Amino acid sequence: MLNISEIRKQFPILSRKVNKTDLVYFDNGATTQKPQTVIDAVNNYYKDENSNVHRGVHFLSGLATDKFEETRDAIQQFIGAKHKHEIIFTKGTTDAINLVANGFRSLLNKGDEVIISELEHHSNIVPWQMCCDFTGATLKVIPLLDDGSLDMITFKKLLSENTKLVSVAHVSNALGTINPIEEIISNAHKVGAKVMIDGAQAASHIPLDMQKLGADLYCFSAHKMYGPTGVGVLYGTDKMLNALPPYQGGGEMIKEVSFEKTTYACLPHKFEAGTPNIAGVIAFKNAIEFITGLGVENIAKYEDELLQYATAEILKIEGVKIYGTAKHKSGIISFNIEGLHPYDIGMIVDKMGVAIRTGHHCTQPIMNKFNVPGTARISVAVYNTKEEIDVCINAINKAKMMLS
Amino acid sequence: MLNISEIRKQFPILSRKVNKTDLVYFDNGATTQKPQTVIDAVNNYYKDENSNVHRGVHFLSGLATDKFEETRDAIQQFIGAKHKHEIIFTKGTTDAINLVANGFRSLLNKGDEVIISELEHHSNIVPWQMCCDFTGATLKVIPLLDDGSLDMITFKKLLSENTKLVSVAHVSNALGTINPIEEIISNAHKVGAKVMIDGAQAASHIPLDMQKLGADLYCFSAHKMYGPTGVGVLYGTDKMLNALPPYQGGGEMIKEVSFEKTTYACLPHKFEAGTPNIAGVIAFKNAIEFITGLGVENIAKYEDELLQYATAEILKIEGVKIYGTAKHKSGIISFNIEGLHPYDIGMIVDKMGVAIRTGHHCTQPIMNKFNVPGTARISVAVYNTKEEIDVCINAINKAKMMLS
Amino acid sequence: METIQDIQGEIIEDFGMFDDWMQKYEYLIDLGKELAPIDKKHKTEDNLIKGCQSRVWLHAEHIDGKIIYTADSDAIMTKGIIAILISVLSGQTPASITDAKLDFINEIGLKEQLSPTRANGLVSMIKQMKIYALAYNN
Amino acid sequence: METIQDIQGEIIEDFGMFDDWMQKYEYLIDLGKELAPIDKKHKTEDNLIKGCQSRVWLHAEHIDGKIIYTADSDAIMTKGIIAILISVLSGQTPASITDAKLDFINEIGLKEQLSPTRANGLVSMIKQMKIYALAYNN
Ligand SMILES: Cc1ncc(COP(=O)(O)O)c(C=O)c1O
Ligand SMILES: Cc1ncc(COP(=O)(O)O)c(C=O)c1O
Repeated sequence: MLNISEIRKQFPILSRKVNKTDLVYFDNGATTQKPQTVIDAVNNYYKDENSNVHRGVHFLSGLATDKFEETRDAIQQFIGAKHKHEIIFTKGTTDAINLVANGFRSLLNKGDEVIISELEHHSNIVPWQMCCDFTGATLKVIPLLDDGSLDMITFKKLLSENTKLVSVAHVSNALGTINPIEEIISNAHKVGAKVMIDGAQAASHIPLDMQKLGADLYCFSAHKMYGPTGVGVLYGTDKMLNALPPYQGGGEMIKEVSFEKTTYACLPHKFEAGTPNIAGVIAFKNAIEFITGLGVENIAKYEDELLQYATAEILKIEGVKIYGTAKHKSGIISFNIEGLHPYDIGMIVDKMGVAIRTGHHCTQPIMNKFNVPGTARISVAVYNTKEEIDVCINAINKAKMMLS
Repeated sequence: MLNISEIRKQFPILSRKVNKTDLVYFDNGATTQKPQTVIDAVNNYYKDENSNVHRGVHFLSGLATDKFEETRDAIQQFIGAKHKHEIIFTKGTTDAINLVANGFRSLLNKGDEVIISELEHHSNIVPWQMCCDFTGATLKVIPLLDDGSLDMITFKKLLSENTKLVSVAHVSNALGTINPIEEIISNAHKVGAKVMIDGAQAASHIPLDMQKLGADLYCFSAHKMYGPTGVGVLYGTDKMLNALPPYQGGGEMIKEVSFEKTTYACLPHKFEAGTPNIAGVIAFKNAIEFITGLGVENIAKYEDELLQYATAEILKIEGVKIYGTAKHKSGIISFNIEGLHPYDIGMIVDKMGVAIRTGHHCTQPIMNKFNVPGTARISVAVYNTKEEIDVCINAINKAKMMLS
Repeated sequence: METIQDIQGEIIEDFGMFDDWMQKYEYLIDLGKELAPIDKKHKTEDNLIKGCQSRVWLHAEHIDGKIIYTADSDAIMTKGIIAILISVLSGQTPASITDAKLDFINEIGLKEQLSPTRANGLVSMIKQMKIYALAYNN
Repeated sequence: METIQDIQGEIIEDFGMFDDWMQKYEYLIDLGKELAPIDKKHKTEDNLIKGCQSRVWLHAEHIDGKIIYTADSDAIMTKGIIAILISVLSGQTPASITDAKLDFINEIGLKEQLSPTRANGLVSMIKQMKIYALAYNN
């Protein structure tokens, strides 16, 4: 059992006031808050350790490099990767997907097919549109069923020997759907396709084991898992990453540079050109430790309790409709109230200290599917409580009263 | 006159010990240390303001967005850009150059020429090699003269109507040479070529005014100018940036997404896909304020004093050779001592608390030109002192004694 | 016709009576509900100003040397703010509109809503209102 | 022939006598200077192990069931560390080399130099020494 009030104490922002009332933060799908250990790690880095990494022979450079690489080790362990060099640091999930989609420009040809789904975040749509535009490959889309789950029957029909890559979210940021990625991976592998999983909404909510899962590529963002902004991870199997050409050119990613011929460094450096977000990467380790300290299974279980409770409470609101009612869901609830615009709801509950997200959540195809301009979205993290859900529901009811 | 001892007090790391002696940090070309205001800004952000930017309607999201955009305003002012939307946030200089070099893939054709120089950092070489490989354009190289300055006569001969882009460093990170970029820009513009300037080693050392300078593109990294890691800026004229296609696909950079057709957002969002390094961007403003508070002219003048003093002292060492003796130099000194390997020197002075960089400084073509495996490099920042230079020279002399 | 400055003064006075955000928001909601509807034929793609969340339609006509604005939004709070902006600018001359300083925005505590970084389309709407005025000013 | 374990013990003892980094570094420099030179014909591109800063050449021969290493580097400190590694591993059997735990590295305070993140090529060198041993072990 998690001690939530102890956990809350580790997050300084949770005791701040917003509009003179206590902050109730339910915008965790956009970004989570940070525990003191993560904040301290950034602080200590700049106060005591700051130096550029790799290549330097002086003390601080060695220190920063060691700590930077310790985070790589921590991530390897956290996601059960086979090799340390399978962990690539990026700016975030978007950067990671673009790195891969750019690499697939040299692996795809006209006639090849890439499969994504209707519930993807724009970050897992646009790069593939650009890649297919470029290569002449065709983009196929797994449709959504009305409950917000993927139409797996159609998926299987879409698969063929032309399928070269399937890229889908582990968890939908707009609907909360947990996709059956094991099934997707095994089916895709049967036809020889590679699989990339966008784990932005999964990595601090669902236990991960890359070797068991068997995905060729998996990525996530630190800022959505209690870590700093500007850091992401691309995991790829040794084999897959070696098959991808380098993305950005620059320092650190080369073996030798001359104007005649440049040769590239090995993994992971091949994909890490330029000075990285050193402070962010180092502090990310503390976020991982925060998560593993609680146990991802425990977090998942607690968040599911919150999800069930919040769902039940929201359904009591007259005229409410929840988008995304699949059997396997993570702690995300998207909803609308008949006759009200989500923007108006968001504006009013904000005045009562409640932070929810409203809009299309960078998933316009989902909005089109459900024929709404946007939704209001509650997304939970481990520090949220049932009491906060009550405050939130009260605020929504008040907004509804004011707006009707 | 700058009060250096007051300035030093603002940098907590400068009072730390390394190997039981005071840290003497002369690796500023790799990354500078950070003043307390920058450290505090990151801290406060995570403690009190953290939220994802843009699109959110709740209080924290608005706060974070406003502060994020305030940095854009500050940079616009700092570099004298005409429009705010000409400031694009990137991960760093390397990211910025890759963004541009990727964009030029759609602007260049076989027969076109790109000119760089022999003194470029790998980050301003490799992306252009990749771009030219892709487009069939030809990469031309401005040679170095023996003093480490550009051969401007040859440069002018390289220019022709085939020249589509010239990309050169403002200041060489390995030699300290300040390139005559005004002359380069005006000559390049005469043949209709665009000009990109890699300002990584210039932005906190030389006053900048984009409108006067007339460069089409200019970029730099926050971490080399007293700011956080993982943040860079690409400046481009409105016209130039509009001519470049988007780089990464994702959230925020789109206007509308459907599977049939995706339309892109306006500047600057077109180039800012994904959640940015929000903490870093916000704290970057404090770094800019630190610099403008002192005055870039004053910094330049003081750093030049340090350069002159250090140069004179280094030249007293028997068997020393300085690489880069151009008339216009910034505070960077690369040197070797006859018969000694720079790595050995770096290792030993480190034990005396002195941090210098050794190696090829990601400029292998320069090393080839001077036929050395690497050099030892001292690079100064505004918090360095003549006393520190004395300590450094003593340490080098001691290393020399031990190694000879 | 009152001047833009006069109307702004009245609005500031109106808002001065509210004790808290709730009264202010309720007033905005009422204004939004009462906003004269835009003619259906002007609710076109061309007249659409896209913010990220609420959509705003703006139409302008030039009648007897004055500019008449009509507008709509799918969000009621946005509509409320539009109603205020229309009450200030609609019926004024092109010249006075282009010159107008809308300093009441700060004073009634709507600054946040009208910050250029907010994603509600209102800043673009003010810009568009002035562009229409400028066009008719020539 | 002494065992790897014995030699490591002696090295730890040697280093135990030093009071400060200077003595230790001077010793390393001396070892570097005294390192038996590698045969010129083995200083090839193939035998080059590239660290980022100092280059290391490593050659291995299999003689009478033992492996004889010779090596060189352009940096003298690196050469000193190489000399120690060679004194431990050269002349041993392939099996004992592949099994060797080089725990003396921690104890003599060279851990930093031999951290996998350091850019001096030494970690790759140890790896390469073991790979040779493994090859001859079959
Ligand atoms: C001249 C120059 N260009 C580019 C870079 C690359 O900058 P970053 O590593 O911040 O991307 C550097 C940094 O070493 C530099 O000195
Ligand atoms: C499912 C999903 N994919 C991708 C992203 C993009 O992540 P980032 O903005 O950190 O690059 C997000 C974040 O909103 C997301 O929820």
